Amino acid sequence: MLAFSTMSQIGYMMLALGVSGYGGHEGLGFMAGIFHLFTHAMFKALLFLGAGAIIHAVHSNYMQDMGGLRKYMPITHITFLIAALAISGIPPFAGFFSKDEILAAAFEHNFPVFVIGYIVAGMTAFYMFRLYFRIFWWNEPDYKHKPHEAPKTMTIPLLILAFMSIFSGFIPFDEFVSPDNKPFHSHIDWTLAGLSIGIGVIGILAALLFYKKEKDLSQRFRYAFGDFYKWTYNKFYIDDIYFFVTKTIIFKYISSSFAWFDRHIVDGTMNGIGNGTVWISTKIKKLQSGSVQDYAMFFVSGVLIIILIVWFSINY
Amino acid sequence: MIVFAAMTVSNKNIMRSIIYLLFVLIGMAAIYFMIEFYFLGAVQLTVYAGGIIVLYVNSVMLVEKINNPLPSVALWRRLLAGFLSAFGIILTLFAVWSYDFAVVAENQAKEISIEDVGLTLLSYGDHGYILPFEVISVLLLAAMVGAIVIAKTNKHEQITNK
Amino acid sequence: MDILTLFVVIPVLTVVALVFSKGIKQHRVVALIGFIIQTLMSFNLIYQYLHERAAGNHDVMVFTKDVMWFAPMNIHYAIGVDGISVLMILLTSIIVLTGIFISWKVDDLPKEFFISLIVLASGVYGFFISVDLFTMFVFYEIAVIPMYLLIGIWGSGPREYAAMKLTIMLMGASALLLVGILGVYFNSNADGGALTFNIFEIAKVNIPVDAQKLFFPFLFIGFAVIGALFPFHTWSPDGHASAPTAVSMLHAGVLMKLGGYGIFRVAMYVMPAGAHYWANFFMVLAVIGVFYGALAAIKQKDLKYINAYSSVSHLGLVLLGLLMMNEIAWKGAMLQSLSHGFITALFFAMIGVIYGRTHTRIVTKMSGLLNVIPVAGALYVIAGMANLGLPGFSGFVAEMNIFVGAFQHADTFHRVITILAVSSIVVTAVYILRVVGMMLMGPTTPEFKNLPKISWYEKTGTYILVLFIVLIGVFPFWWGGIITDSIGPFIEKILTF
Amino acid sequence: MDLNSLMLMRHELILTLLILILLIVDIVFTGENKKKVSYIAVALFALYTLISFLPLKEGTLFGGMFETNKMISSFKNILNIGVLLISLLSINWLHNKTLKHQKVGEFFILLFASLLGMFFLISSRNFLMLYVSLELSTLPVTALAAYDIYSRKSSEAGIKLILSAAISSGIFLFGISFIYAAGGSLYFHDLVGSIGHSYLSIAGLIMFFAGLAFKISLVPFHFWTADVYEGAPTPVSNYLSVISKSAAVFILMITLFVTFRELIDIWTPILYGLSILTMFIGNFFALRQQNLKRFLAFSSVAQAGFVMMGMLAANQLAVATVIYFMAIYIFSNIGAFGVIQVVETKSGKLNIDDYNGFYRTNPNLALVLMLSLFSLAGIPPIAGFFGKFFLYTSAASKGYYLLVFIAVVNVTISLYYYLLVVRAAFLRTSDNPIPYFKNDALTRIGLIIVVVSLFLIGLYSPLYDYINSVVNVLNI
Amino acid sequence: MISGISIYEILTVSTIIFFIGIYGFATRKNLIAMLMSVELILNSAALNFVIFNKYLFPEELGGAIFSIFIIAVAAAETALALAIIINLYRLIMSLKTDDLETMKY
Repeated sequence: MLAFSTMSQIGYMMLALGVSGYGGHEGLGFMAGIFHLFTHAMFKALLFLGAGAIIHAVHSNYMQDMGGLRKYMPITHITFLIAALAISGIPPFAGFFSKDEILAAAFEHNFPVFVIGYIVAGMTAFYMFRLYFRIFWWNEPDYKHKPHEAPKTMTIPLLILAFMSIFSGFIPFDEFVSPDNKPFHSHIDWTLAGLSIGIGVIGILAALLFYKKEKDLSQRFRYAFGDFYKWTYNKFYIDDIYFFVTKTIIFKYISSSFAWFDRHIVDGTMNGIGNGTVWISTKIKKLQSGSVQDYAMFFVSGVLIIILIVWFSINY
Repeated sequence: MIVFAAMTVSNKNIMRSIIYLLFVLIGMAAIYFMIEFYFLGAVQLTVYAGGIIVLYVNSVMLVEKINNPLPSVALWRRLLAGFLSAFGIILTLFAVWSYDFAVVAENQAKEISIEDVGLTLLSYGDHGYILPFEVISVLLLAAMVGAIVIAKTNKHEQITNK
Repeated sequence: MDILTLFVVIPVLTVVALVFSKGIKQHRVVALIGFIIQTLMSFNLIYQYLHERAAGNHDVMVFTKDVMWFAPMNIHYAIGVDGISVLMILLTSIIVLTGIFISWKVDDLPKEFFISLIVLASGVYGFFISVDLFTMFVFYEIAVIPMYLLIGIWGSGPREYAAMKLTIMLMGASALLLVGILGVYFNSNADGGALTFNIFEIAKVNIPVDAQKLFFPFLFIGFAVIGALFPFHTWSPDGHASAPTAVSMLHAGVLMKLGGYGIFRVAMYVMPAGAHYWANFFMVLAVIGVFYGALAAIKQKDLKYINAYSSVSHLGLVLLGLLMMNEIAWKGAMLQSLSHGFITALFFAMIGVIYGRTHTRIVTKMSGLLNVIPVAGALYVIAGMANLGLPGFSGFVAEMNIFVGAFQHADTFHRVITILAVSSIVVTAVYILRVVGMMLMGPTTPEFKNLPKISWYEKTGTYILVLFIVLIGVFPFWWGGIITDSIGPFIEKILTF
Repeated sequence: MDLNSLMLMRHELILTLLILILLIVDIVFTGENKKKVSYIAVALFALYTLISFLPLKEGTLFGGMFETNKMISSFKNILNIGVLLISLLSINWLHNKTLKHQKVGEFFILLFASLLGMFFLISSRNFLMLYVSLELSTLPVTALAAYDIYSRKSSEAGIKLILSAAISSGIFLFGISFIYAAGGSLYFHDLVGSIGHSYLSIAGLIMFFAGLAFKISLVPFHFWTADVYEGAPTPVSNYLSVISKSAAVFILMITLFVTFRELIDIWTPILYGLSILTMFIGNFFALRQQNLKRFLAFSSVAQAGFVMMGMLAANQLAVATVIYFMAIYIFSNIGAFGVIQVVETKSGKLNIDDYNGFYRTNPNLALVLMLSLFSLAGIPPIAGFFGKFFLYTSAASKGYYLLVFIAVVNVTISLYYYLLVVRAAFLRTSDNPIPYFKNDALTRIGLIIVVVSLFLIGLYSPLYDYINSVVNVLNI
Repeated sequence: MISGISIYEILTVSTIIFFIGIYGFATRKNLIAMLMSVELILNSAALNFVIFNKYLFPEELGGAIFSIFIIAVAAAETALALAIIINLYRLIMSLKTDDLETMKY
């Protein structure tokens, strides 16, 4: 789950970047992209550390071993909630501002991207809150060890990060990032903002419905809204695809091949130059035969060849 | 003379080689006499024929049995060296023959006596050669010391064949 | 003696004191005192510098001094600093100071270790204060050579190989550098003046454009090799992995910064036309380095290799920022130099701390270390977070400036490059978090249940670094301001030629 | 022509006197007292070195056959210091090796005689003088190379040196005879402008050049170098590698720049090509050497290539730089050979692998070795860097950037093999290291002078300024 | 000056002797024989000087004096070389050039 929660962020970030790339030629989209990138980094780290604390607490990596942790780990619970809210784009958390700007940029310049981004935002919210409810609200399993709050070394960073997740949205980022040193005002378009909050809330509610308590509601939904459930179920496929992309493609193929390329081709070339030099030196060492007569022949032929070359190169 | 020179470097008997070398040197001296550098010819005869050749003979007698033939040389080496020399001869002769030497007519040349040579050697003015003369005296001294250094062995020590 | 020359003299004095000290205790105390003095001096330098600027001194370089050295060739010992070099000097002194803390326990030939470290540092100082190309080159080489001994004697793993490779590649780079310097020198009389090595004298001259096109790549690659430009970076992973902790810190933290600094101060500044002509080509190489370094880092198992590739990636960003040719990107590049210096030093320090306890650097062999050595683990996490650009830490400020600067170019080529570079941040997150996850989280490896706590000297060293990382992250304007102050002449020369 | 003007030859006269005194001293002292001869020789030579720093007038003697000026006399002083250092360092070896067979005095006589030859060589302004002094400088060294008469290698080295020298001087003479034919005189100043471009004169120039290139050991005239350096006693190799080479470089520079200035379009490409060839061949051979003396031999071959590069510019900068570089090179090589010789004398070890762990047993010697090698490689702040840098500058001043680049690539190669030695001495440890030993005072003084000079010559620029200021008298 | 013989012919002779010397130097297997080849080389060079002096610049004596010096130096050189050769013979009881190749590569 750990790797899973980490990896699944990447796809989203890629998308954010993609949006920002298409975003606009006036700097807004890109600025927003970066802004989001960094706010994202923040709550992503928060989520991640939170997950670490949880794993630390329950000594397991698997979600089925968790549930109802809010009682045991209040700090982690709160911070995780903040992170989840932030990532879902609920004001006043950081993610709202950045995501809103992305979407605004996308809306202005590239409508299809906006739609995709919009939907993805909702999916993210759903996904994150699925995690959140599953871990902190779901029925308690039988804990072998009583879960306990993480040590201070973990909670303090959590708190700091949470704090920043809340407030970094208010950093006057525009001035900071602006291309030409002139502060450039991002105006929050409340229509869009409302839309994006809306999708976030929908996602959260959906997750709440399905995962707050074990089975009953979600089972009912499965029967009642078979298609809708299937759709959400498919979203797990998307997660799987994320997982596949990150774990298999990036890790196994791309990254490995880069690493291999670096060690063998680039480094090999550099070493090859060195070894080539040494190889030449072994090949020519026979010239130094130890015989003074050979030396004399080299000497004389050297003189004669130089004379010949010089004669040919001048024309009288 | 060329024949003698060739014999010098090709004869299998080292003693004979020395004799052929002597003939070459005498030939040289003859040329010097023919162009009226008598003093030079005399030096050539005394130093070379009288000194160096004797030195050679002595050392050969010291180290080698006279009748031992010299070891034969690999053909490739002879060919290579021969080719090299031929190449060099062609090149040098081309240089020499292509150059237009401003030969001074015979009647303008003045007689060079031994006195002239001596005076030139010992004058310290323009075109005087006293300094090299002094230098060469040091050189001969140094060569002598060097030869002594190398020839002098301590009788108490065994000669190790390392 | 002027304030800048002291930066070269004090290390020499420290070396002398070290030669006469006996026993490891005296050695390290002497080294420490020497470097505390250095650090205080660099703070003082910043203070003096700001004071000078506040007093209305708007010279390009302040505290300049110019002594004729080799008159026939018009070689001077010319020094001076601007905002950028002041900060670089601060970076150097902090990292060397913490390096001395971290290598408190060197037991094999401690005296020689500290001497080499100090010689290296004095070379770096000299490089940053030089405004004469000859002086600069001299100090550059002084900085490179002690690395050989440092890695070769106190390193680990294939240390001889790594040390040799590093030295040879860097010297090969200086071959290019030298040709470039001479090319500049012999074209510095283009406007009818005398030949000179002084950067600012040369900058007043318009070097013929053909000569610029010819010699710019020499200078650029010459400097970029030490800044780990893409195909020439291979010395860096091996070198870092084999070097002892303090040397990795100093090397990744400071020495590699010579590249970016040199490119900016020398290559681009004196040859703007060449820079514009070649910018796109080198930009491609730089972005390959950025992306490729990050991707290669994912797959590494050795902590130091991960970090070395990460350095390749991050320093690629520096080069990229420089080549983007605008003020913000330049500011970002310089901030990135600083920030990466602190962050990577912290990283290597923590790797040293962890390795000192577990005796392995293989990520997969460790797990759950956070429970055992919580402080070290937390510091490692901080380093990681700073590295992946978390706001509040220095990396964020720097990288953001670079990207914003990069984004100002509206054409497709720059766009693609920028997006590639930005996406490397994501990859950075992957490899950082992966390591943190595998190594610090999870159940603790049984054999590492009882590791000694982090000791006071390690704490002191790393806390100083964290302090600076946070300082840059929290007060970016102060740092950026100093840099912006000094970028003016560059804009004037490079952008409006 | 009076006694006063004869004082222009002060260096040579005193040195001759010294040789004569030594001859007498050598006869006077016998048996165990022979040891004293070496001290007397070194003391006298040190005194003479000091005297030689007194200012000297400029002028020519013997109808223009002998010339001296500030440049020449300062170069002679440099050589003096070099020989003084070599003698200081060689005493240790002499006492160990040759005291038994009573040949201490002769060693110094031959050494000084050869030095005298060098002095006449660099002062000569006439080809006859040049030839004779060249032989005077070579022959005693061949005797010295074969000095260790119980060692087969030493005798072999002597034979190889004298035979190679003989054939080279044969070609050299042949070349001079052509120049004589083309130019009509043996005096340098008469020849200026009268040689002319012809096949004959060009062939003459090249043959003449080959004769000097043999002394400098340029490729392809370098083959004797490694064998002779390896076989000869180490102080002699040291002498050959620095003093002999420097003097030959100096006179080559004067003849090419002055006498053959007319043929500059001929010898520039030759120098260019040979410089590249020499650097590469020297480095490639040095790469794989185990024996340190051979190693240094090839390294000195490579260094010769660098010098040729510096000479290419053929102007004042070139001359000053080459002299400066040779001065640095003398110190660096003496340092390296000195350490090797000390170690060889004390422990008999000569291979690079034997030096494993050297620093841990003999830190000071190892440091000297490292500094000398770094100086040869051209690492700042040691003097070698400055020398090399100025050579590059000199070459680049005429636009030979490609050559400079090749040269610096070669420096990188050379750094590799210098670092191999440093690696053995510093990085590695050994079960059987060279044991610690204490050096006698003279060796120490010698090595300390070397180290101090290595730093001083580079960083203290007035030395270079001085050399530069005395060079401007090149126009005969 | 020899009547009927031009400078070119004499120079041809000396050149040929010179290269015969080189041939000998490169091919002889005996050290003393090699040394003899050197004598040929030096002699031909000396002959060159004398010829040039006589034919081209008869008013001065540079070339002739040069060859006197060549002869003197050759004598010294020969003496020294023979001393070394004999010493080597004492050590290895051989004068073959093949025995001189202990140092190579």
